[in-house]
Amino acid sequence: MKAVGARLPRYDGLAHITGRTTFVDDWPTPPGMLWAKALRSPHHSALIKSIDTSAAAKLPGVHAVVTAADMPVNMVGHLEALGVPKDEPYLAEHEVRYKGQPIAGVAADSEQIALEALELIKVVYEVRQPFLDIRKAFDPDEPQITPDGNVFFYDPHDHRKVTKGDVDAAFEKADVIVQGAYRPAAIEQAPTETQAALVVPEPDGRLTVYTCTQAMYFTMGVLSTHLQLAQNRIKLVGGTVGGGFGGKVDSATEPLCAVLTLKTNRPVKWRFTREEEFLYASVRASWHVEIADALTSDGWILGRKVMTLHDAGAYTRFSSYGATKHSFHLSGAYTIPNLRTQAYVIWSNHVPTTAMRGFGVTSASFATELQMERSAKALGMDPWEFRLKNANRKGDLMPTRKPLEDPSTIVTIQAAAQAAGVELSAGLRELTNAPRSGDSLPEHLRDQPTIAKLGDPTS
Amino acid sequence: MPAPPELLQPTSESEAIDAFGDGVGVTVVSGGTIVVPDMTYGRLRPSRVVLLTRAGMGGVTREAGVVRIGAGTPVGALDDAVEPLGSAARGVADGEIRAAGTVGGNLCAGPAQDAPRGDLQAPLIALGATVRSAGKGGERSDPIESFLGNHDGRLVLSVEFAEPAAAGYARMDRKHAHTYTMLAVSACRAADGSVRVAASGVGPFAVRLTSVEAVLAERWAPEAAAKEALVDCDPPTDALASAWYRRRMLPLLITRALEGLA
Amino acid sequence: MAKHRGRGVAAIEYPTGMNQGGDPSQAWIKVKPDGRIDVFAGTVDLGQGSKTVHTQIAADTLGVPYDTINMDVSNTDSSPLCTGTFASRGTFIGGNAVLIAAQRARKKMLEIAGEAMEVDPDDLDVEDGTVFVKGSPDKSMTVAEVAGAATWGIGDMITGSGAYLKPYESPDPDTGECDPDHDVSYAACVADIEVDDETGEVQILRLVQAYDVGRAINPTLVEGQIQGGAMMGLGLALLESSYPYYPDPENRGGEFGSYLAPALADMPEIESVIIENHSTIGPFGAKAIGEMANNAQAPAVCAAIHDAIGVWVPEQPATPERVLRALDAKKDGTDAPRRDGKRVIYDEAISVSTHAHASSKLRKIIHA
Amino acid sequence: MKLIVNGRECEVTRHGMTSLLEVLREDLGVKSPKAGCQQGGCGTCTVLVDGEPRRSCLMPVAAADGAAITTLEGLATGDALSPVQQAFHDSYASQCGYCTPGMVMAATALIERNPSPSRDDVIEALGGHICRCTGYVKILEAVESIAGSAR
Repeated sequence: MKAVGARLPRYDGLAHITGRTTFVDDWPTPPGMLWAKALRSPHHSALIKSIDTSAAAKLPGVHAVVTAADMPVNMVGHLEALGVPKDEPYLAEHEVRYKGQPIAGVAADSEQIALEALELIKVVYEVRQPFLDIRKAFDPDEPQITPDGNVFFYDPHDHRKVTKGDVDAAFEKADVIVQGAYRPAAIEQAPTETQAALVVPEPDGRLTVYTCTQAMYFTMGVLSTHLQLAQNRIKLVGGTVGGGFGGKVDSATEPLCAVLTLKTNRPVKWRFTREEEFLYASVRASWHVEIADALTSDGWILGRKVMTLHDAGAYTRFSSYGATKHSFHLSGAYTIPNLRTQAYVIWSNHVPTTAMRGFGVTSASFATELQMERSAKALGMDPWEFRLKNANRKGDLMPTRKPLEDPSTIVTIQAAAQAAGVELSAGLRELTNAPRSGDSLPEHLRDQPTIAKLGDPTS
Repeated sequence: MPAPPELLQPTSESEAIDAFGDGVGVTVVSGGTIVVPDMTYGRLRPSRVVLLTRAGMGGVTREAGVVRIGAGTPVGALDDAVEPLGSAARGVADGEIRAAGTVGGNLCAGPAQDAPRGDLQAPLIALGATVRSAGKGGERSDPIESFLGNHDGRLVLSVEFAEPAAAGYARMDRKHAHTYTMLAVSACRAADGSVRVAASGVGPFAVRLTSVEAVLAERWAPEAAAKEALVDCDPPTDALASAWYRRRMLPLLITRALEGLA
Repeated sequence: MAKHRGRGVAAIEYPTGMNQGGDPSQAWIKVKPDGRIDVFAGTVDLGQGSKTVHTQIAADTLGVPYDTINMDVSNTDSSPLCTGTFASRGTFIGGNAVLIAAQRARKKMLEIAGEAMEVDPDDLDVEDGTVFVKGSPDKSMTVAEVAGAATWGIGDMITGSGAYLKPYESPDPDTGECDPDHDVSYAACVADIEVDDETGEVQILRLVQAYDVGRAINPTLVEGQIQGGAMMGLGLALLESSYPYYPDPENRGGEFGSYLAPALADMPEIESVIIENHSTIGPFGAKAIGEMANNAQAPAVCAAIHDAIGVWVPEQPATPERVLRALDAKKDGTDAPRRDGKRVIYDEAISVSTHAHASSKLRKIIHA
Repeated sequence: MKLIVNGRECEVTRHGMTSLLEVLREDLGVKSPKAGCQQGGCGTCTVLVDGEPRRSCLMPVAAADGAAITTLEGLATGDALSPVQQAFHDSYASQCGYCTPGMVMAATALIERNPSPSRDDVIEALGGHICRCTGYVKILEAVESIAGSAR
């Protein structure tokens, strides 16, 4: 019997259904375990003038209080390996850039004692005006998030640029230009398991890190850099996670537990509350996308210009990656030969954002598909026909000029129409993704620019 | 660390009244739906808790047109209660929460962190309920609208109201079983023909809409009356809806609730 | 007061694997003396079912039953590297690593069986836990016997390791030119909705969705991704926002009572069609499904809102307030796009042309 | 205080205002009820208290003194799954599995009370339980499959 293609039972199904699946929070409590909690900024933006942890440290039941100075390395960039500069301290040092930013950590005998200890930490802030509206990123009078401004630098541009064909000529030639603005929202990943970590010191000096990370080796790398420990001094235990959706790639809880463990030589657990998860953990980013399409009156998209603003929140994390991925999908499931897109990563005093299901592309799909709908309506054309007419075909090029081998825009639209009971005309029902010819090869698609290394896709 | 709270578990109403005393420094816990999470999150560290689980203060009686509901009655026991109370009760969270939360707790519930609470308050205002409570100076009864928000130092014992001649209820939430009610309106016509109207979700506690009632006392003009609602309240913006949206919806819900009295 | 029905469609595509590559996954396999198989990978199972899918890939590649395999992704001591479970890479990249490791373990298994049976390994095949001579299935050994022979007779070990990597590729800074993905999945979604024009409430009645996933390694798990994604997409379309008054950072929902994650009561009729247009390089033809499953609903719902009541709601989510304000604008005639020559300009009220400073270069990007 | 947890009598020495959830998880090692929100909002902590589904994160343990508590660990008899467990398994109603303990307990209580619930009954009983993975489709299928076989 073949396993592939079969509806075999879940490998972990029986464990789930009997309550035996062990998530981070479910490991037996090791003897002497302490609970961690973090002091978080009450302000969206402020300078930290001083931090006094002495009263908290004296509270009975408190075993350690740590601040930025206790982190062997406080700043680790998520994408340092790809040349993206690190910018986010694990514990805030001289300033806070978002409400909820962690400033200090406490390890205590119970969560209740840890919470009380947080109230005894005295931080003096100098509150600043926050920067919140990314549309004002280049405005002269707005607050500046960094000394270099509010905009991430993609060397050599201040935005991710994708260009293809001759956009200006396409707009010149267009019969109609349709222009719109789209604002996809920040949302919380909200897995039912909140983020949690448990770090246990082992007799041989290693640390066992029970983790809900979506990426064990990535988190191991982040942790080993923070702690300046070789990777074989750390063992991550995980792989079984109560939902992630992108929200568990930031290594939010592991470093604090590990540092508190190194301080106390005791196991330390930190489990985010739901409130922390909703309000202070990273979210899917908010975006602002403006699109202008150059259309012919018979329903072809000759060209497209896009301006995207990505609200990264207070620090970069994976934002530069996400905005690049976004840029590569701004023509959607359709072929647009002339393209100019500019995507800006803007820092703000919102919570830092991170990956979430569909990272970068969810926003592109929303903006471009609503734009498609409007363009069809502006042309007085059936939205199904407009989509199928411009749909990707074999040999068409993506915005990156990568040729498409076997795109399924047409077949998925036809299947959805059929399942939903939408009557497509015979002409539309019979369309295929065959390489363009005849009516499907209008003049503006005759010389789709190709790149030599990928060869001629239609040959 | 401070000592854990002293825990008193009265087994009768009179024991509960004694344990509560003048209420100073006392946290009353009935279903636990509000106090337990507040304690878990470190927002509340009571010094003295009176836990009413075994005080036997629940129960609904109907006698000669008067309904009396014990403070310890779970919200879930009110599914079939007199309207508009029954409709409001059925709309609270889900069955598991309704089985825990009680009438007394609901009357004392101020807003949650980021949304309104206390769904039973408005229907009880519309029903013209009185609240019997204990505390400093002994037992007393107050009209519910003056009790709401002034419950410090009072232990709710029961609420009491006359069955209305007619009732109406209209509610908006965002469909999910456990989101808080965004806005709700309760209306009742008493046996003497007088009409009372109240709204939830327009402030920290439910509000009696006397300006609406005043128009209705003149003439039966629900839409005209509904327009007066904003004289009596200033709806908030919160995570569920903006003040703009609540202001827009309030007259609509009032007209819908008043349909029950037509 | 009236309720209006509308229908909208959206078509989307989604890349498989981390954008620009550079994201390896590795796997290794050993066979116990009784023929039971241990597969070690680093792919974290978030619930999507990667343990199941990896096990299915290993079973068919090795030619052994599904239930003879242990799939271990539990720790970094025994599991090899995986870049992580994100970017729609688990089945494709993690799966390919398992596939390659299993092919190598299978080769080793057949070599050992060949030695034990005194047959050329090229003449051997393995299916359902039995190694046999092609064309003469009577000449066979069970995998357990082969593993026993390896351990106790030959003094060898049946293992295999594998890795899958598309090297990192930098886009051209001026054109974006590069080869950023492994393959592309596609989907289309039809949303049927109902709008209450008095309250602005939108209810989704039905979502019909067709997904090209390359190959459904486990069709039930694929359905699970499509259905779960549909509800997350419903949340994006109508309910969820970390900042209900964005960019204002206040009034955020800090609990499920005030953050509107879709619940059972929100569930519309959901119908899924799986199309299997095989990838030429995915494991058994598979492409990605996980992430894209929440991308098509929001635009389809917004198109349906326009179909129902003739207004556009370009800000997510389409809350009752936004729908009502759009209806108000339509009533006032202030919703019509501005026409400037052949340009039809929507959404000026929310665009940078209204909100950015006159000197901001953002104002010139698409308006030029 | 005493609890009878899955048939086993347990002594409880914690403060009476400690949540039942914390006592189950931290003191008694019963880990299937989860601390998904500790606000009463997600349903991952639901257990049966004398047969009734309750959010254990909201219940002071003193209020449960003497009660019989049933959690997911207590449903199967040996290797034999309960009908609700079997239906969830057969319908692939778990993905990550974190909501499963609460969902199964709520569904168990529903089926106990009403062996052939309507769809509205199921929505009422499980509607306050959050699942972020399945879109609820297969959970509903699971419960309705039991309801169907009862009919």
